Amino acid sequence: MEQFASLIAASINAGTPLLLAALGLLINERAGVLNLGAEGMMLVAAIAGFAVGYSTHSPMLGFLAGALSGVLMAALFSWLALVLATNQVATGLALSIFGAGLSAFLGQSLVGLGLPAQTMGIPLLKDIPFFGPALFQQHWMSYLALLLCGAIAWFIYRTRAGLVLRAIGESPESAHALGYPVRWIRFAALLFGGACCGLAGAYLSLVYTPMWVEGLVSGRGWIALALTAFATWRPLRVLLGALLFGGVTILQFYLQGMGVNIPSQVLSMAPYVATIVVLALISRNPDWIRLNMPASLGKPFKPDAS
Amino acid sequence: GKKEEAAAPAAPPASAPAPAKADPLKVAFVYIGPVGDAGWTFAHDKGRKAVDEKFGDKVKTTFVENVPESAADAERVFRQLAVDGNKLIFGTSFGYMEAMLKVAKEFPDVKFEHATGFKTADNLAQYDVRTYEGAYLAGVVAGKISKSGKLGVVASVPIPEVIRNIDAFTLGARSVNPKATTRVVWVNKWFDPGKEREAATTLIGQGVDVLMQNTDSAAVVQTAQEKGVSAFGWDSDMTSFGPKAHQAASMINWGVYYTQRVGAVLDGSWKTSTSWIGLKEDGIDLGAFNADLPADVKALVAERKKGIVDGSAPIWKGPIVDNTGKEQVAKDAVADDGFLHGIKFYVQGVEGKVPG
Amino acid sequence: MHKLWPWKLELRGTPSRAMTYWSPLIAIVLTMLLGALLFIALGKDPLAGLKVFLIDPFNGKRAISELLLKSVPLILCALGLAVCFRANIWNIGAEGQFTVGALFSGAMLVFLDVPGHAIPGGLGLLLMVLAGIVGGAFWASITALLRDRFNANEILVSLMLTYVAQLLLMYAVNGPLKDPNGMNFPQSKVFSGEFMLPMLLSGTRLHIGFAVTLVLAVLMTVFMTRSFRGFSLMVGGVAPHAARYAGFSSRSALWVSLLISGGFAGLAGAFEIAGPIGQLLPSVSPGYGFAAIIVAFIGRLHPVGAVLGGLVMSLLYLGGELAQSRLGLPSAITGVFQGMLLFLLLASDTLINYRLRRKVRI
Amino acid sequence: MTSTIPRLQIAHIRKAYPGVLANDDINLAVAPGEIHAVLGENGAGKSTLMKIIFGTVKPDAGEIFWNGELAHISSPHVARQLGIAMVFQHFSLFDTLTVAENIALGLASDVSMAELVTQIRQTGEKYGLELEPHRHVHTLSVGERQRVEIVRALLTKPQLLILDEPTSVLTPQAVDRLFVTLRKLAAEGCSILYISHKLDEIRALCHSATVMRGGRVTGICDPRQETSAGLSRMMIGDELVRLQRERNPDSMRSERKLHLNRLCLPKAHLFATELKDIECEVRAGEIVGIAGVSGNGQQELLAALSGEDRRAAPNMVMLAGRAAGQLAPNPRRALGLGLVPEERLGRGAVPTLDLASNMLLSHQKAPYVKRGMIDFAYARKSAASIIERFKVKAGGPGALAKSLSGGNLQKFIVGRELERKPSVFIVAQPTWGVDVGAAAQIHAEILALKLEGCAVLIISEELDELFALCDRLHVIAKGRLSPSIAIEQATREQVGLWMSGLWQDTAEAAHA
Ligand SMILES: Nc1ncnc2c1ncn2[C@@H]1O[C@H](COP(=O)(O)OP(=O)(O)OP(=O)(O)O)[C@@H](O)[C@H]1O
Ligand SMILES: Nc1ncnc2c1ncn2[C@@H]1O[C@H](COP(=O)(O)OP(=O)(O)OP(=O)(O)O)[C@@H](O)[C@H]1O
Ligand SMILES: [Mg+2]
Ligand SMILES: [Mg+2]
Repeated sequence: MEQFASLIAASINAGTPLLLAALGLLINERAGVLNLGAEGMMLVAAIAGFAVGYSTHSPMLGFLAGALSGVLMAALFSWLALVLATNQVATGLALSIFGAGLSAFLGQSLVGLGLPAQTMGIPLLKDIPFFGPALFQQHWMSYLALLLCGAIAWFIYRTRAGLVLRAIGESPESAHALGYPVRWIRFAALLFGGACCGLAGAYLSLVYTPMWVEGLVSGRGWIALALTAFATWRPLRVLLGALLFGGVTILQFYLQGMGVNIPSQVLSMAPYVATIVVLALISRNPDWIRLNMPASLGKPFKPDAS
Repeated sequence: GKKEEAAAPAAPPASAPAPAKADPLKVAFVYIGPVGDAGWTFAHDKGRKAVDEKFGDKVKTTFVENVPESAADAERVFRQLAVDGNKLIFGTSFGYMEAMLKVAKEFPDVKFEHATGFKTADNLAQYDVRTYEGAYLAGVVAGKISKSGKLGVVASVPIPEVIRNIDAFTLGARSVNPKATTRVVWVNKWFDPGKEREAATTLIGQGVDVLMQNTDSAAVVQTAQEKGVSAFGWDSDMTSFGPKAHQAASMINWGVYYTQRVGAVLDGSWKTSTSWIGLKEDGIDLGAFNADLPADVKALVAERKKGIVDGSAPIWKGPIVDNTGKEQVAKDAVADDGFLHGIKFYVQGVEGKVPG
Repeated sequence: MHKLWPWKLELRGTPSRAMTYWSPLIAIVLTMLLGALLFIALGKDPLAGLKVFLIDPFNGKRAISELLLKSVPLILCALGLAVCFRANIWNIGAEGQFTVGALFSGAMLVFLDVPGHAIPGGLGLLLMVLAGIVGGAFWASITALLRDRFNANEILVSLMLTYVAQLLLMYAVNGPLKDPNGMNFPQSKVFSGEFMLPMLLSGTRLHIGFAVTLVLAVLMTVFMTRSFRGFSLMVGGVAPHAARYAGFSSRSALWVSLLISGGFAGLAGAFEIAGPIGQLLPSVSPGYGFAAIIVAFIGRLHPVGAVLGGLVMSLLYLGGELAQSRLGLPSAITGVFQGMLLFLLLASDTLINYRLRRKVRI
Repeated sequence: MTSTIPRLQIAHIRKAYPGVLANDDINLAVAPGEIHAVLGENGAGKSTLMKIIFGTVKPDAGEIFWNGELAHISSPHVARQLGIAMVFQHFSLFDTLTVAENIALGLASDVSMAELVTQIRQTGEKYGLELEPHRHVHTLSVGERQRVEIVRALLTKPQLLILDEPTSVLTPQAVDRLFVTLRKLAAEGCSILYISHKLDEIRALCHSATVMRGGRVTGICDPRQETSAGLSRMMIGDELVRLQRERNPDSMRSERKLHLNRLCLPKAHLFATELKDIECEVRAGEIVGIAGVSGNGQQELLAALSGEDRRAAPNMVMLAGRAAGQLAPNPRRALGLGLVPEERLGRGAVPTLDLASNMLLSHQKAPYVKRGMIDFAYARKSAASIIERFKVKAGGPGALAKSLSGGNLQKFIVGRELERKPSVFIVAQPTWGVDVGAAAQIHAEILALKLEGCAVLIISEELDELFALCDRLHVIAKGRLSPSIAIEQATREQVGLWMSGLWQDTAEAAHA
């Protein structure tokens, strides 16, 4: 039982950065922009967050720095993908490669340094048997991510701005004809996505690890991208997916610890294989994808009257 | 930009044409990781600094960090360093062995030193540290302080060295608590704080209350601190990452070996060799004890250490039974280094199967 | 606004052909300029820095041979990727296909290279190279299959498979392919010299694979610009509806381009094993598969361009390494340069379709 | 009503695109309550002008006066605030959103959904534009979609309503209904700018007309006073050529070249139309037309004919006597098929390739391709001869497909397919967006082909064109095909009725 509680807690912990990043990407993609640079944004945010958190001893400032650096990276992407209307796939890849290099470069002198322990959990609630250790002993960022998930669900389905966002993702040409500033809205969505990926990166280096090491994000940005497809671009399903993937990440160690006789390298493949399998299952039905996927996803839009 | 600046001469540039003085011996170090990893590479770089300190102007050290093990790159780096005039080159990762072997053949007048491998040549020496001695002493402490008797190891890559360390740790623990058991989680990386942390969390969740690590980051100590269990520093003192959790650290001192070998080149006595230095040579030690560690535990560690150094209480003394019940070392026999190099089994008390 | 940025982009009537070639050069020059600024920021002499990156790698036969050697896997991977990208198949898993290619060819040699074997070296070498190609193509075929049957996004699948491939290799060298006499270290035996690629230049490590690569680049040029098959792949990439109208099967485009790309990456892996590495290690690539994406783009998705791009990228790698040992710069600078180069290339590609015009006040 | 001040007056509007002057010194005035037509051939600059008025395109020069005052219409937002509403030539709808959401997106932000739903219902009742607010747009027919656009425009309570070619997607009956609505609006004082090339429509509806040609105004008139011929002279500066249609006397007995044998095809994707029991035959030397409002299965039918969709049973598509239902495009070409798709850029031609390379889309055998290698020299020669024969305005065989104007590209594609000497020729929207001169040339080629004994199938939305060319006519509606009717017996009213899928009743009545 106790083991189970700690498994749940660890899954939530591992799922939080995925949730944060995937929510940001969801907003990007709802606006029709595919930003494959998530991994790079998270890496840069992780190092920026860690550097600030380490030198100021304030995780809060660290998160701020992470979000800000994510925004800057997203702005770079926006300039290329929105203003110059470059191929989004290539630009996103460039952002990922650049982020990996830049973060390794900036992080040279910060490798292996530690952060002071942070207080975790919600007072009172965290002492409830089972539920306390399972659910209420997380970093505040996890709860914030949860709130963010609800807020985004409300925003997308209940507000007019959310409606405009969906409309732009569906058909930027129509939205442009109706007078919506498509590229500005996409820009805002991208910056928001950058901020979320930034928070996710900072979570990794400030809370999850908490430490800086080259390549810290190790594919989580890509998994977050897969999550948005898995969730068919719906916020609550993103939450579900993030917890599931968090769980898979942790489960391999549990199985090892339990002495399950599978080579550890094979167990380590679990999150990646799970992503592939889930992607295949979700993508199988094209109608399902078409109804949910923003139709303009990945297609550059440049109003021709410039 | 932090390498040669440190060694930048304080002397004014006017004295550029140095007076007829022997050129310094150029010594190079090739690292697998970043110098700041707080673990393996960090410890080697401390050794390099010890060389600088001891020999001053007589040597000039350089290092290249983050050199991938893939021989394709390592070979070029070693050759480049030899071409650049380095006379003694240390390669500090197992994966460099073949590359160094090749390059050593091409540069017979350059001395090569390879850590943790097993092939030698006329100008290629092997060296390593008996890290298992530190692990054993840590095991003694663990056996003493564990309440549950469940110990955990966050292990990196299943090579003999690591398996040996797990075994030694367990032998140490069971020498004071015969019921102690060890659970192992492999992360398949030398340095991945995220995975190390997940592994530590898992072990703690499964009831382990003392953790040993054979990975390079301080994540395990950090996690132990948060969850209120005990852990040991590895390769270097990790107290600052978890002052309460950190019970002691198994610390490597490469400087002992490096200064000795640089000295040998300087006085012309360098010869190829295979060195495995340990407690006896000061190559390793269990230190940085927690202030709260009971005095009798510390005393016990000191006693065991003495026994290992003077040979009165060897670690690998039979009977040693593996965890399938097979006797590996007969009663009263003592395993030799050859046996230790090829060790492939878990001793009794370790749960699970050796991977591979 | 008018003062701040007096230029505006204006759509060209027809895309500029000249710019297609100029754009990579502009990107390279801009990268160097930014690089010089970076050196200044790091307190290094920018000229010395650029010299280490641009000139030192050409210093002597050995240095040049190393430059060419390092470009082999980059060019090979990029040749395959160029086909994929032209067909609009976003295979970004060349790294994984490279790894599996290396794994298969290594496994083949572990199987063949036993004491007292009766296989002639040449045949063994051929078999190992074939195994590499099959391995890479097999790994790419998983992506093709999932895209074909399940419509799964090939970007994500091929990338995830890269992680899986690396773990697979790690498993293999820790288990089945481990050298039984290797003190339990996670690596295969060192393969005997007769199964290694012959050298192209004596006294260097440059092997015959470089010549093979050049020949393949020529063949790929013919394939992509002259053959009907290559034409149909490209039409499928730029205008899928037109391809369907013409009767070019998009499924076969998917399979062909991924198999070619995987085969090339696998060949690159085999060449590394039979060339500079000589055994299987837990990690065989410092990111060639990813760098090759940049190479393919710099090379305009053209085989000849891939050769040039591969050399540029190889220069960046070697320069980064020299910058480390000669200037004391961190090795990560190579990654920064790579990213910058791709960004600047994408940005200057805009000039193919647009021209810069001075703004006029109305 | 102070009719002295026009509701909208524009002066000296100019807009240049690279290579084209889309609008050149345009002046135009619309009085309150006036229905004002803007007509002109393709590319005359009508849409550009309307976009300038609505604020989506910025003019290079010129002024706009709104109710007598100079207005700076910098965006559609400003235009809407002034009271201008627009229904675009290409719908600005969002498929996966509901009708109400689509409408909300076109309105100012302060309406609640519930309120909006009642407003949609009320407006619908008032103008006869009924809509179900909660349906998703992708489930609507084209006519219904246009209704959404119009309701969206009306809900902004416009003083000026711009309609850009609203009838090109409507059945004649729906056009009549629309006109009733528009007249009612005008009577309420709303000004209407009405764009169309359909002269009789304009004569029936509009109070005044501005004619454009090549970006300039070439005349202003009262269309009720003009004949169609007079209007068209203003438009193209020439008389319309009359086509000579001859019937092949023995075509009814000639060989059956194409036979769709109760063709059924389930939906390929969510937004597709299911084809049911399509029965149709084309004989050598005859031209058969398929009329219908777009989106009723034409695309699906074309895909099944071309071989892009191979899910049909083999004998459902009989080509030159062979069961071809599961043959790929190339084997069908080998059986004598030539096909011009509706979408030129992107399907009929690869935009980023030159014309010579585009030859290879449908010429994949020797002498174009030999032993797997392309003979580019031959392709260039062949492209050049097509350019010459069809008077394609292009920079030569090396010109990129996307650099050609729509009509010229269409001529090239038709030429390319004719070069195959097809025995079955299928063409979709042969003159869609093509100017009158080019259209006449293409029509003439099709008629010549028929005389050579080719079986021709034309899928088109233009009734005029079908009536002018075809021997027999089918109508496609909701994925079903009507029985064929000889052109001599067909009337516009009947075909219009069939377009809404109502032939079952009439056909049965005829049998009874
Ligand atoms: N965004 C644009 N960029 C370049 N040229 C354009 C653009 N939009 C329109 N044009 C050109 O301007 C001219 C006028 O186009 P416009 O769409 O206004 O014509 P139209 O009269 O509405 O024609 P149609 O009857 O085909 O709708 C055409 O030559 C067209 O190609
Ligand atoms: N979006 C665009 N960008 C650049 N040039 C364009 C664009 N649209 C049209 N043109 C150019 O404008 C010219 C007119 O194009 P358009 O297709 O409108 O011709 P058109 O007047 O309608 O002729 P046609 O009747 O043959 O279709 C062509 O030369 C074309 O290359
Ligand atoms: Mg036109
Ligand atoms: Mg128009």
